Amino acid sequence: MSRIGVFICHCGENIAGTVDPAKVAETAAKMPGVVYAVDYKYMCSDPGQNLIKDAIKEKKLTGVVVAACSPRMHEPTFRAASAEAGLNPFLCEMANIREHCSWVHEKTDATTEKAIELVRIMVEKVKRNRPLYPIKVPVTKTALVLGAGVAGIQAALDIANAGHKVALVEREPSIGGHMAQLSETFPTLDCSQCILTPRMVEVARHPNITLYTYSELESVEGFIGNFKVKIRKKARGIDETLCTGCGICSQKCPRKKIPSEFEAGLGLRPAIYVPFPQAVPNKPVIDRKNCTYYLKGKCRVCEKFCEKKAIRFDQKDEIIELDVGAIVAATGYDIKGTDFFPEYGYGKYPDVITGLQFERLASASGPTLGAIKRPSDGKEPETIVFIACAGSRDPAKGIPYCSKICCMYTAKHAMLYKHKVHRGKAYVFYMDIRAGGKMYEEFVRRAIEEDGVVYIRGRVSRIYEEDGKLVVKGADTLLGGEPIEIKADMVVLATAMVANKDAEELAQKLRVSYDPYHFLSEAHPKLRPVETNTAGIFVAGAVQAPKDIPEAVAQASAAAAKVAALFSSSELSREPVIAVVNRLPPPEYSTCTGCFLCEKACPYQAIEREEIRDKKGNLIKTVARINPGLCQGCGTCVALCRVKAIDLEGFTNEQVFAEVCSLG
Amino acid sequence: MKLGYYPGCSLKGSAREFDESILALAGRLDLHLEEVPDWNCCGSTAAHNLNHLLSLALPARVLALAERANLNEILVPCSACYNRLATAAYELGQDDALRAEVSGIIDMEYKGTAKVLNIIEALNKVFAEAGEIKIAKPFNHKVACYYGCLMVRPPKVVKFDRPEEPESMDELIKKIGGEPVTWAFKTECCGAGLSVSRTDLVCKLSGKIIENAVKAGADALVVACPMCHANLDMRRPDIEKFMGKKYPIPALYITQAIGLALGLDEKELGLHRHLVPVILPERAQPAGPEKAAQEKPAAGAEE
Amino acid sequence: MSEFEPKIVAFVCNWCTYAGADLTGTSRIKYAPNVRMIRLPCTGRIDFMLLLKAFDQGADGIIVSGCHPGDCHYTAGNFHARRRWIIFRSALEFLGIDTRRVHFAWVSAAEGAKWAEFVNSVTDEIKKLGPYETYKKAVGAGIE
Amino acid sequence: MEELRKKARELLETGAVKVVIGYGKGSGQNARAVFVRKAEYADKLICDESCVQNLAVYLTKPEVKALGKPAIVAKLPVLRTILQLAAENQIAEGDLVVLGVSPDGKIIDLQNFKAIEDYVAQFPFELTPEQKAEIEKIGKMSLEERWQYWQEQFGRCLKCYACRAACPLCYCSRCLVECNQPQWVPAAPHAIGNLEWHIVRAMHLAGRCTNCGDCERACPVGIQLSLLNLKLAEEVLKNFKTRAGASSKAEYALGNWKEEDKENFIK
Repeated sequence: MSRIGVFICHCGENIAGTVDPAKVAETAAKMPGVVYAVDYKYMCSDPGQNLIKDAIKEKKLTGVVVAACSPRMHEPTFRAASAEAGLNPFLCEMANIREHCSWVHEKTDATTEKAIELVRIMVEKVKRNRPLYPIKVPVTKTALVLGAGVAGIQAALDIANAGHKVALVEREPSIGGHMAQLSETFPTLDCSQCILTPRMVEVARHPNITLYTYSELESVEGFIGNFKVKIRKKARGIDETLCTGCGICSQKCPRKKIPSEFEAGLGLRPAIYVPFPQAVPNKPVIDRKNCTYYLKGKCRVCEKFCEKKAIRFDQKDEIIELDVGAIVAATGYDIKGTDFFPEYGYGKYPDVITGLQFERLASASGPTLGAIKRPSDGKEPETIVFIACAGSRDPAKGIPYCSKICCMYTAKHAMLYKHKVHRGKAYVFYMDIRAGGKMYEEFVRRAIEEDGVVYIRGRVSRIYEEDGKLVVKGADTLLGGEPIEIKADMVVLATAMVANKDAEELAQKLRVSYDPYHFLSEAHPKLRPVETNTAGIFVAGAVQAPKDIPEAVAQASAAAAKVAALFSSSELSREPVIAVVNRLPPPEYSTCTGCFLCEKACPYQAIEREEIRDKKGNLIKTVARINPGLCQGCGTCVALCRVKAIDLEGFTNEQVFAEVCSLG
Repeated sequence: MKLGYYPGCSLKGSAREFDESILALAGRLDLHLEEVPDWNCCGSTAAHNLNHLLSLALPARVLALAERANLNEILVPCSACYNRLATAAYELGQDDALRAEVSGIIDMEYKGTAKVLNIIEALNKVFAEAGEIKIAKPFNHKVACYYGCLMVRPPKVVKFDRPEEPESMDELIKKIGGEPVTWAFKTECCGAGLSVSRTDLVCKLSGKIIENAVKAGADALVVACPMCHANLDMRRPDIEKFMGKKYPIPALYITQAIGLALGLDEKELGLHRHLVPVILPERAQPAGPEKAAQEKPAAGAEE
Repeated sequence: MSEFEPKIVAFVCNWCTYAGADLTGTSRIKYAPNVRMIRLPCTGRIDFMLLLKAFDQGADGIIVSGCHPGDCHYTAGNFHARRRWIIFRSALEFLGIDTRRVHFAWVSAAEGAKWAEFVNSVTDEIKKLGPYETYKKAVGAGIE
Repeated sequence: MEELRKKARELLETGAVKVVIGYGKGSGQNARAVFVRKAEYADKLICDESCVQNLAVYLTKPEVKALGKPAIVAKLPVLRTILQLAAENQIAEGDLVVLGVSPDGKIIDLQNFKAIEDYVAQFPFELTPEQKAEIEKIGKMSLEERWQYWQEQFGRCLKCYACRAACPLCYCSRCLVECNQPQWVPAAPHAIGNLEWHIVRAMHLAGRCTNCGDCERACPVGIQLSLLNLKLAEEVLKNFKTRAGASSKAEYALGNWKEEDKENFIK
């Protein structure tokens, strides 16, 4: 005979404000099986929890229902409390009378009535709860880090330095990501590559890190501690073991006029190339879309000149399978191109460029070796207009969020320009200046006060070309909305930071959720910022939301710490909420008929075939068996099974059935 | 093809030549235009500045009348009218309660079945139907296509062409052997709203438009809105005074340009009504079609 | 006689709709108190029998809700559910069971407002339809 | 007929099979299932239009399994059922010999599942015009009429489960209705008990039923059971483009999904 205790929380006024806890307690006390019901101001407080613990002991409770907030909030709290009092934690359930009742309904009898029924539902359920025990699963102490920008690099190094193996996967031919493209970094103006490249080298040298460049994630199976991942190592067209990175192939390649991705289209590269001089690894790739040999079937000049005979035209993509225990997604971001802006000419004006392109112009290693020259005619611009919030914070363009880094890098750009072109005029159109960060505000003031950058608060309505100048039409909303026109030689758009094109696909491969803009979602916006709602998968950097370098690095280290914690023991225990196939005494053994229609339905391939044999080893029947390591407890098989041979611990047929019946 | 026709007040007054040229084209391209019976003012611009309901009721009545007359597609040449009718159709399409209320006001049921077409949409339809169009005299001129502000905006309402840099009129010009120039002021404001109260602003705004068109090397401005035309043509003397510069460049309606290409008579098209005489410099190689051909194979059909 | 207050049973998945309903709460968006939510891990877990049981227990309306296609926490549970409901619904239809009383919706963890709207619209519709007498009669008929 | 008996004789003589499941003379005009285990009894086998029962039902019965490897006389619905049973891992290639019988009574040689698949592929699984009409008629009724119609039909149900016994796809060793913890379906033959039983059965057969019609033939009170099953078979075809009993590797329509599956009722 079950002895259920019901504990109703006031949550201060949050519940008691609209629901009558005393009435709920009083009614609950009369429910069959309930031996104790009490209400209290804050159940989650220590005295509140003690109330439960004492009751469990004194009243010899066989089940506990806490009617309070959402189980997503405090279920762990109360289950832990129950466990401390010696009650199996899975005999404790919560009735959500706050989020689903007091907060969403007016103060009426109906609301209290609903609270009572929510309690009744849970009482009926908990009567049928069974003690459950955590499932222990082994942990593969290898981490997969996706993306080798600054975030991925940081995460990989931290995990590796904690003594664990790391597989670092980068889709581009070299690691480094966007940071390698930047000129100087705000607010210190130290050279981006100077601080990044040592880290890149460290990654390459690290004994615990295996680097997979020019590679992409193919598929992910399994679960926390036991992921099986496939990685596609795209054909570089060279034998990396032989190549010395001498670069003769690139020098001799007859096709040299291909816009360089690394130079954001402002520079050119050959068909066989290393993205940039400090690339890691310093091995070229053949761009098959542009290589004469792949296009026309002849050439192979590079092959002739390669002394090491490292060129491999017939090389195929390679699929590498890895077992990993945790995954860190650090695949970064993309930016909108100038073609995204009709009012700025749909990208048809060569001298309207993006912030990233300006970084290349300003970079000492860039196409102009750091000289600010406009793309159209290579002239030094006498006037540059910088437009912040190009696309960002613009619901009409489908990008209502703030890209966060633009205010700072625009100030930096204007500053760099003024440092290089002293008599040049720099204007910045802005909405607000968001310079929250250590030394950030000071940095912006410096641009304005010391370097004389002209900040105009207003939006630019249109840019057009007239007499070889770019006419920038805007309004100064601080000076009574006076329309202004600036004849500029170059315009730099701080275009919005957006998720990668395939971010959604990645999210679906990883089975993590993502927001409307395809940035991956963290498990909790405040309390679990680097975890995803899929156990064992973490996020770092701009893949989760726009971020600047320090934030990305911080998050990467945080993710690394989470991974290290996960790897700290060779076994982790999982919630025992999984499906089971019943077993009965002979001659039935199980009601499972072995139709295995559930097999294909399982998203986790967790359903196996078990042969039941007699002592002589003759096959009696083949029945389904659930691999407790693989099962995630979705219960799809349970609903599918015609004979109800499968059941889901924690949500058994009996429990759910009783819940529904309690409503009668 | 049959279309409903809502000329609006301008086409019966200051922009008669727009009306005339449309009817002339209709005659030539077997387009049967049926005027919406007992139509009223679209409410532009005054109404929607003063009374939202009124600004919906006026166009709604026109649309309702059209529905009664079983006109499911209405040609609305004036951009201002087009914008008002489209806006009303949009807003009432979003909100059944509002639709009911407005139906009550005009005491006629407005169902929302009638579709509003601007002049470009209509011409495209006609051309598409006709398939091959006989070009008598290729409109072999460099043209600045001026769309004005109302035809393409707001995008979510009119859902027509690219709001910032439309192309549809340029395509039409190519079809008749003309050469549209790339220029920056396709959709800039001409100042129509202030035409009377602040003529100086009109001069400034329209002046820039003309200036930019000329700089882009256009022989003519082609427009699709009576307001724009009034400012670019009628106000030319003031503009020239303001800019301190003479601009001989004529401003035609797209319908007139097409009319000329189809070989219609200038009088029929009402060219004589313009204040800026429509004198178009003959160009060396009558390369209309070929030129067009290179740009758009489809236009090759013109020979 | 006071206004008819329908009994509505909602079967929701834990990851999207239950969380979405939590968000409705944290955002303090009000909705009709007629709905009783039964939390399951995934729409894939929702046995069609449960819906019948809900009617047996005198439900006047039923809600089934989970993650949007492609967003299932278990990758595909909701896709399985979708097929199940397509067939189950036509079965009910064919047998003369009132499918205007069975409502389905994808409600994500971010759609707190949608949940409130949905519950209200369902409650209103069921109120219009009145109590599910035909079924209740049939249930009654069982007990001698 | 002779051809069939000859084949059966051979199979039993050579010991290729231990039993031939076929049709024999029953009471009156009816044929009944016979289980021929000795060659000399092979001429008890008959094969004419009176032979309608879906013999595949016996393939999964323990008693029959106990007899040893069977040969089975199989007309079209039986062949489909065999494939469906194979798809559900109830029988495997080589477990049985199939004596296919063509509509004109010829014995067709069907060595393996593949051969059966190719053969049945020539006969599209289609509803008869009558069945189509019936379903349409019910579809056209008002909600209330439809409810009344089925209440009247199910009202007659005695819960004798003859439909289940006759159905070759109801091979579960313990049917859901015997499940009492919880008691999903009320045991008593009252309105709801009957309604739920028939919904459960229809749902369990959706995407599996091969339209042999034995449930309806078996029903002692003449409930139009197959209408419901066929209706759902049509829905499965319409929505998921699959028919049961087409292949030994067929995927179960309700155990599968496609991203592009369409519905118009989920908000």
